[in-house]
Amino acid sequence: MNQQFSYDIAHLIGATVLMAGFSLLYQRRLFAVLNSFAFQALALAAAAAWQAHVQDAPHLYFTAAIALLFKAIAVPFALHWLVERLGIHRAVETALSIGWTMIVGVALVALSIMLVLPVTAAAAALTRESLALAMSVVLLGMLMMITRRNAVTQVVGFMALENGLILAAVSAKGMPLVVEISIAFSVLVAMTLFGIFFFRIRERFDSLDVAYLESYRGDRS
Amino acid sequence: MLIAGALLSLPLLALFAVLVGRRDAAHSITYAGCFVASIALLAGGLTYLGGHDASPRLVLPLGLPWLKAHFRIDNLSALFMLMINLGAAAASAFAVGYSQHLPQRRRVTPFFPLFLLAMNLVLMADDAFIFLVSWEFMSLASWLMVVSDHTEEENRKAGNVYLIMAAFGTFCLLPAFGLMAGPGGDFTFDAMRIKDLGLMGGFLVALLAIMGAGSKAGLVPLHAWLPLAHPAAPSHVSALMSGVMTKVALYGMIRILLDLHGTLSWHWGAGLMLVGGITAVMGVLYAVLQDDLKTLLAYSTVENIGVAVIGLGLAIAFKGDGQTELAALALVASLYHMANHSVFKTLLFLGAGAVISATGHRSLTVLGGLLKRMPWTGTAFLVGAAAISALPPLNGFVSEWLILQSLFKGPAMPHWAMKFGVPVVGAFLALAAALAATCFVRAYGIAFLGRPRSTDAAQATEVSFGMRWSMVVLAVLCVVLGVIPVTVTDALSHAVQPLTGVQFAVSADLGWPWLSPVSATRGAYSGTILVMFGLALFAIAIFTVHRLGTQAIRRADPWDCGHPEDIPQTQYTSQSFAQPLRRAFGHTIFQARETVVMPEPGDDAPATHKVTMFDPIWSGLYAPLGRVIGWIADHVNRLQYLTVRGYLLMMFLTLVFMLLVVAVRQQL
Amino acid sequence: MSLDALIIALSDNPLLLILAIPLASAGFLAVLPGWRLASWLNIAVSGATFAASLSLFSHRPPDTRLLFIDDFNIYLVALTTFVGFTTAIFSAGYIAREADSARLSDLHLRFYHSMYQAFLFTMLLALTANNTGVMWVAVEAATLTTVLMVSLYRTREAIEAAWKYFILCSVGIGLALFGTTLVYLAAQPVMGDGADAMAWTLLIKQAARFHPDLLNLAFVFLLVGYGTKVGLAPLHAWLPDAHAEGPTPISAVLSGLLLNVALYALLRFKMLISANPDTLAPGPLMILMGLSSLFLSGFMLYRRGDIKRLFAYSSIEHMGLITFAFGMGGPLANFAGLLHMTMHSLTKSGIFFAVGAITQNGGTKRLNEIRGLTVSHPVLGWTFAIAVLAIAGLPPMGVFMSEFLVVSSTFARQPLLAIPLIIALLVAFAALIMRLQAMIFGAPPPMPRHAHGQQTTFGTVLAYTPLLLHVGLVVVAGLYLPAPLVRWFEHVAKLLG
Amino acid sequence: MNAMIWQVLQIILVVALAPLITGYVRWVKARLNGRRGPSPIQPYRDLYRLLQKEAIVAHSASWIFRAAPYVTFASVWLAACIVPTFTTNMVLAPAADLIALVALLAVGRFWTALAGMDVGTAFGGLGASREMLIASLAEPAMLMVTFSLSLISGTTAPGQIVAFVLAGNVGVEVSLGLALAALVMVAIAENGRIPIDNPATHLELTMVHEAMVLEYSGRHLAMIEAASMVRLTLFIALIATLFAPWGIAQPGAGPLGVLVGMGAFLAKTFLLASALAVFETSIAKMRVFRYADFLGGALLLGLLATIFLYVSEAV
Repeated sequence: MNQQFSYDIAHLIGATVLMAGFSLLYQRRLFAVLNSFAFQALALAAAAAWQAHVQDAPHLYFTAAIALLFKAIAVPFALHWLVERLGIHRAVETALSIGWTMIVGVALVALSIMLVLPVTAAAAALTRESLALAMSVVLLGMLMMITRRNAVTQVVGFMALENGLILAAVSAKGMPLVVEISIAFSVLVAMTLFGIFFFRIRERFDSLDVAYLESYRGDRS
Repeated sequence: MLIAGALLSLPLLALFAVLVGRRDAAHSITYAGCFVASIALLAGGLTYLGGHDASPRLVLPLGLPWLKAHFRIDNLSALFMLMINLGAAAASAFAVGYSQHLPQRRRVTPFFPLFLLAMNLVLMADDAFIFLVSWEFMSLASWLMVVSDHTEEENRKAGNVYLIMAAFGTFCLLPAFGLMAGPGGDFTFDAMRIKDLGLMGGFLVALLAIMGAGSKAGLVPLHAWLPLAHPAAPSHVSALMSGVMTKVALYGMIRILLDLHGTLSWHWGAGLMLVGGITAVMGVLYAVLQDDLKTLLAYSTVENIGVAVIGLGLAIAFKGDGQTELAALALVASLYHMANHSVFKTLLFLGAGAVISATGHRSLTVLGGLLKRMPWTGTAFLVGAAAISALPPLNGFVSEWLILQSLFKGPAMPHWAMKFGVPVVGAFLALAAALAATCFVRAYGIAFLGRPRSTDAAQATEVSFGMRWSMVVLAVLCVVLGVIPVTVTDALSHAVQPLTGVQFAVSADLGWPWLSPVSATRGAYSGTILVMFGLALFAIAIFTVHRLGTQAIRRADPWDCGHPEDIPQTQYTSQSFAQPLRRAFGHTIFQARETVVMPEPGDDAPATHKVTMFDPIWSGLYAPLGRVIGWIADHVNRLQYLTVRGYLLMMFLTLVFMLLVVAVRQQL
Repeated sequence: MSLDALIIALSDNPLLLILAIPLASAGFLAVLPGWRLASWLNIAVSGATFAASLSLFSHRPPDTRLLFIDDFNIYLVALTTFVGFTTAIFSAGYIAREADSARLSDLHLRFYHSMYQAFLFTMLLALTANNTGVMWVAVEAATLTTVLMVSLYRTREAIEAAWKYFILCSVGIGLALFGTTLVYLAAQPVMGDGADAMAWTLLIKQAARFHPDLLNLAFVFLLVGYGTKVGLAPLHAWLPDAHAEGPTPISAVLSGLLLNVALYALLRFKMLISANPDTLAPGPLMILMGLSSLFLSGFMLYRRGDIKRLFAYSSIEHMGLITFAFGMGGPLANFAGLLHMTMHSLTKSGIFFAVGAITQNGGTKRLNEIRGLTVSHPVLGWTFAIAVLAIAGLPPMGVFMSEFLVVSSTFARQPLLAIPLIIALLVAFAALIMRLQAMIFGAPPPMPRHAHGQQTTFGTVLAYTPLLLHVGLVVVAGLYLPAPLVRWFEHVAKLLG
Repeated sequence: MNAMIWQVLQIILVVALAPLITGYVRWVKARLNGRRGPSPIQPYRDLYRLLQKEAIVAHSASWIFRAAPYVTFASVWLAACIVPTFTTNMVLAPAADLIALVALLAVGRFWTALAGMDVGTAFGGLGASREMLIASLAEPAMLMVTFSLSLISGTTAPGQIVAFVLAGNVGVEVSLGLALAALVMVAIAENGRIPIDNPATHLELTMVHEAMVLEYSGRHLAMIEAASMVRLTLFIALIATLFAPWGIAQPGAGPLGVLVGMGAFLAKTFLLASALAVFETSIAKMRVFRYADFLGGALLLGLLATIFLYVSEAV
C-alpha cells in the first residue's frame, strides 16, 4: 500500500479525534460528554494502532491498547459510576455559552494550523497535519477545562488535552518512550479520579464543583 | 599596615561585643578598641595625605571572581579618612561612658565597629563592587543601630524609611556604575576613568549619582529618612551618622562626578548648586521650628549638606567651564565645610547625648538652665553652636566665607543661567546662614540658659570624664580650624589638585595668616589677625571699664520689667520663640496655623494654643507614593483568590498570547 | 536499545549510585515502621547521596544515552543533594516536634519519609537524564510526589492546595510534553529516529541544523509548561498555597530545589534554541515573564498574612529575576542567573528552616502574631534576620552579588528594561523589610503553652544547625566564590548564549 | 608704619565719636519735635554715670550674662575698625572684608540674644526671638548688598571697593541705587531705629532690642549702650564710605590727605545723622509682624541689585 494512502488514513483518524474534541465542547449533558470522550479515546486508539502499523513500531500497539482499555472503557465507566454514586446533577454547567465555545474552538484550530503547517514543511510529511490536529486537540481540551464548571467535565477536558498529546507523540515518527509517557498520563488520570472519589468519601465537600472546593483560596489576611 | 591592622581589629571587636555583651565592661572595652582603631586610621590618613602621588593599592581575591577586590588610598580618600575617623574617635571615646547607661546597648555595641569598618572601606574601595558592598553594608550596620531601641513604634518606622531609602540610593548608584563599566563589566575605577560615556550616558550617570549619593547625604527632597533615622539612634551613633556618614555620601558624589565621570558640563554644576541652595534653606527652616533637640540637629545637618553641595556644584560648574582655578577654590571651600561640619555636628550630637543622659529628655520644652549644672557640656555646646552659626573666628565662618567668595565669582561664567542663578543661590545661602544662627540661639537659649523647666533638668549633673573631654577636644578643634585657615586649605588642596588639575594656593603677596583666594585685592580674611585684635579690644574694654567704674556686683532676683514671676513656665518656650519665624516663613511653606482658644470671663477652663503644621515634602511626595503602592497591591492581591478555572484561564491566555507572538514574528 | 544503554551505564558510575540510593531507600522507608528510626535513616541516606555526589567532582562519569554530567548539572546535582541532606536534618527535628503535637500519624510519617526520598530521586533523575523524555517523566513524577506530600496534613486547606497544585502542574506538564515532542520532531530529520534525537549531548551538537520555526513553537510550549513549574507569573498560582500548606521541610525543598530543576529543564532547551542561529530570540518572552513575576510578587508581598506564603511569593520574585537575567543573556547576566539560582536555593531553604522553627515555637503562621523574635529567640531571630536581609539583596550576602550583576549589566545594555526591574526590586525590598522588622522587633507575644522555645531541646538543635549552615554559606559566598564553580558558571553562561 | 598709626587713630575715633553721633541724632529729633532736648554730649555723661553704678545680676544668670556685654562691644568695635572712615590705608583692612563685617555684627547679636534668654524672663525671650527674626532677614540682605558691590567692583574688601569707585570706573548704576536702598533698610533694622524699633520706648509690645537687655544695669548696660552707639556709627560710616567715598584718603596720601579725609568723613557723618533724625521723626513704628515684609523687601532689593547688573549689561 502506498505512502499517500497511509497518510490520508492517519489524517482521517486524526481529524476524527479533533471532531470528537469539538463534540465534547458541544454536549450539554454529562453522560453525553462521557460518551463522546469514550469515542475520542477510541479514535485515538485507532490512530495509535494505525501509526504502529505504518511505522511498524510494535510498541505503539501497546499505547493503542492503553488508550482502548483504560481511556475508552475504564475511565468512562468509572466516571459514570462516580456521577451516579455521588449524585452529581447531570447537566453540564458552562461558564461560556456553547456557541461561543465553538467559535473560540474554531479560532484555536485556525491558529494551530497557521502555526504548524508552514513550520513542518520540512518535517516528515507524516507528521504535518497530524501535528496541527494534535495541537488543536490540546488547545480544545484546555478550552474545555476553562469553560466547563464541574469537576467531571474538567477531568474530561484534561484527558482530552492528554489525548492530543498522545496523538502528537504517536504521529511523531519513531519517537521513543511513547508507552512510558502514556502510562504516566494514565497514572495522572487515575490520581485525578482517585482524588475526586477520595475527597468525596471523606465527606468534606458537598458537590464536586471545583469552584466550591476553592472556597478557602488561602491566605485571608 | 597600620590601617590594615586597625580595619581587621574592628570585626573582631564586633565579635567580642556579641560574645561577652552581657558584661558591662565588654561595651567599654569595645568602644575603647574602636577609639584606638580610629586613631590608628586617623594616623594612616595623615600619612597618605602627604600629596605624594604613589597612592598605595591592594588587590584581594574577594568579591567578583574575575574582578577581585581593589583597594586604594589616594589623597581624596585620605582626606575623608581624616574627617571620618576624627568623628569616629570622638564618638567612641564618648560612648565608653555613654554606653554604660544605655537601654538596649547590646543591640548597638556589636554594630558600631562594623559601621566604622564599612565607612572606611567605602573610602578605600577602588572598584564599583567593593564600593557598593561597603556602601550598603554601611547602611545595614547603621540601620541596625537605628532600630536598636526597637520597642518604640516610631523607631521602627524610622528604620523602615531609612533602609528603604538606602536601597533606593543603592539602586541609583548601581546602574550608574553599570553604565560606566559598560556591557563588558569592567568595574574597576581605573577602567571607568578612561571610559568615555556619550552624551546620554554622561547625563544618566550624573543624574543617578546625584540621586543615589544625594539620598544618602540628605538632599531635599530625598532627605526624608534623615530626620527620622538620626534621632532614633543612640546619640553617639547619631553623631556618626550625621557628622560622618553624610560625608561618606558626599565623598561618593565627589568620587563619581569629579573623578570617575570625566566629562561633566557646567549644567550639572548649576543644577547641583541650585539643589544645594534649596536644601540649605529648607533644612534650616525645618530645623528652626523643631522642638526635639536631636531632630533639630538632624535637620541642621540637611542644611549644612546643602551648603557643602553648593560649593561642590560650583566646583563642577567651574570645572565644566574650564576655569580650574575657581573650581579648585570652590572645591576647597566645599571640602572645608564638610570637615567643619563633621567636627561641630559630631560635637553637637554628643552634647545632645550628654543632655539626654543627664536629664533623660530630648524635648527642648522640658529643658533649661543646663549651663549652670553642666558647665563643660554647656560651654562645649556653645562653641559648637557658634561655629555652626558661622560666627568668626570659628571654623564654620571660614568655610561659609570661602563658599560665598567662590559664589561671588560664579557670575564670571559666560552663561546667563549662572549669572542669574548664582545670586539666587547666594540669597539662599545667606538666608540659611542667618537662620542657622537663629536656630541655634533658640536651641541653646532654651536648653542651656534660663531657668530649668522640669525637675529632671533641675537635677541634671555634669557627665563623666570621657564624655566631657571628647566634647571639649572637638570644641577646641572648632576654634583651631577657624583660626589657622590657611594651613587647612593647604592640606585640602592636596586632595583637590588631582580632581581639578590645579593646586589651590592663597595669593603669596599677603603671606601665611591671610586667606586671600585668587588675588589679594579680591578680599581676604585672616582669622588669626582678627582673633588677636579682637582679644586685644576685649581686654581694653574690660580694663577701661573696670578702671573708670566700680567692679561691684549685686546678685538679685530678676527685675523682669517690674513684675517678676518665679514660675519657670513664664519663660519663653521653644514654641513661643519660634512663633515670629513660624509666622514669617512657616505660614506659606508648612501651612502653619495657630488656633488660640480663650475661655469666656468666669469660665475657669485653661486657655489653649495649638499649632498645626504639615510637611510639604512628606505629604506631597512620600505619602502619595505609599498610597499608590497600597492601591496597586490591593488590586493585584485579588489574584490570590481566583478559582482553579481562573488560573487555568490565565495559563491558557498566556499560551495563546505567546503562540500569537510567535505566529506574528514568523510571518515577519 | 535502552537495555544496552543501561548495561553501559552500569559499569561503575557514581551517577547510578546517586540515583539508586534514594530510590532504594524510598522503597525501604515505605515499609519501615517507627518514624524516629526513619527520620535518622533519612538523614543517613541523604548524607550518603550527598557524599556520592561529591565524588563527581573528582572524576566525571562518561556520558551515556541515559545519564550524563556536564558543567551545568554537576553543581545542581551537588546543590540538590546538599540541600536534600540539610533538609533531612531539619526535617528530623521538625518531624519530632510535629509528632509530639500529634498532627501526623505513624503511617503518614512513614509515607512522608518514603516520598521524600522518592522526590529526591525524581529530581536527581531529571537533572542527570540525558533524554528529554526521561527528564519529562522525572519532572512529572516529582510533581506527583510533592502533591502527595503537600496534602499530607489532610486539612481542608492542604487538600485544596494540593488539588490546585495537581491540576495546574498536570496541565503545565502536558504542554511541556507537547513542546518536547516538537523538539523531537525538529531533531528527528537531522538525527534520525529514536533516542538519539532526544539525547542532550547529541542534540546540542546538531542544534544548528534543526528546523528553527519548529524550535520557536516548541519553546513557547516549554516555556508555558515548565514555566508553570518554575512558578512564573501568571502561571504561579499553585506555588504559594503549595508552599504554605505542606510541611515546612517540603516548602524548603520546593523552593530550594524543585523550582531550580524546572528552570534547569527550561534552560537546557534554551541552549538548543540559542545554539541555532535562525531561531527567534527567546529572550523577550523570558524577560516579559520575569518582569511580570517580579511585579506581581512584589506587590503581593504587601498583603500577605501568612509567613510561608510571604516567602513563597518571594520565591516567585526571585525566579522572575533569574528568568529575567537569562532572558537578557550575555556572559554577565547568565553568570548572575546561575549564581542567583544557587544563592536563592541556599538562602530560601534556610529561610524556610527558620520559618519552620518559628511557626513551631509560636504555634502560628500568621504574620501579625509573630513579634519580637530577636527578643524571644535571639539565635533564631538574628539568623532569620540575616537570611531575610540576604534574600532582600543586601550585602555582604551572595544574593547581592548576582543582583548587582543583573542590574548593572542590564542598565549598561538596555536602560529602559532596567528601570522597571529596579522599580520592581525596590517594591519587593520595601515589603520584605517592613515584614522583617515587624517580625524580629517589638515586644514578643506571650508564649503559647505547646511552645518549647526557650529550652534548647535536641529537636531545636537539629532544626537550627542546617539553618546556620546555609546562612554561613551564603555570607561566605557573598565575599568569595570558589574557582571551579566560577569556571563552570562561565562555561555554562557561554552555552546559554 | 602709617597704616598702623591710622589704624589706631580709627580705633579710637569710632569709639570716641559714637556717643556724640547718637546724642546729635537725639538732639536733632528733639528740635524737630519742638523740644530743646538734651545736649548732644549727654550720652557721654550717661555712659559715665552707668559705669559708676553697681551691676545687678539675677540669681538665675550664668556667666554668659556677664560676658555678653563685653563680647558684644568688642565685636562691634572690631567691626567698626574695619570700615574705612577717613582713610583706606589701615593694617586691619585685609584681615576682614564685608562678609566678615556682617559676621562680626552677627557675633554681637548672637551674644546679646543669648544674654537676653539667660535670666529666664518672658521679656528676654521675647526680645531675643524678635531680634533673631529681624537678623535672619537683615543679614542676608546685607550680604546681597555685598554681593552686588563685589560684582561691580570685583572685590569684597571695602578699601578696594572705595579705590575702585574713586578710580571712576563706576557710573550711576541702577543696581547701586538698589543696593543703597537695601543697605539703608538694613541699617535701620540693625540699629533698632523707627520704624522697626524704637530705642526710646519700654512698651513691651513694641520693643525688641530693649527687651533683650532689660535685665542689664550698671557697667554692663553701659557696654550694651556703647555697643549700639558704635554700631550706628559703623553703619553711617559704611554707607558714607561705600556710596560716597569722595574725599577719603587712599594709601600713599600724606597727612594732609588724611586730614581732608577726616573732614569729609565728619561732614558726611553728621549729614547722614541729620537725615536719619528727619526720617525717624517723619514716620511711625510698624507692627512687629510687618518686619518680615519690610526686611524681605530689603533682601529682594539686594537680589534685584545683583540681577540688574546683567540686565544693564544685556541691554
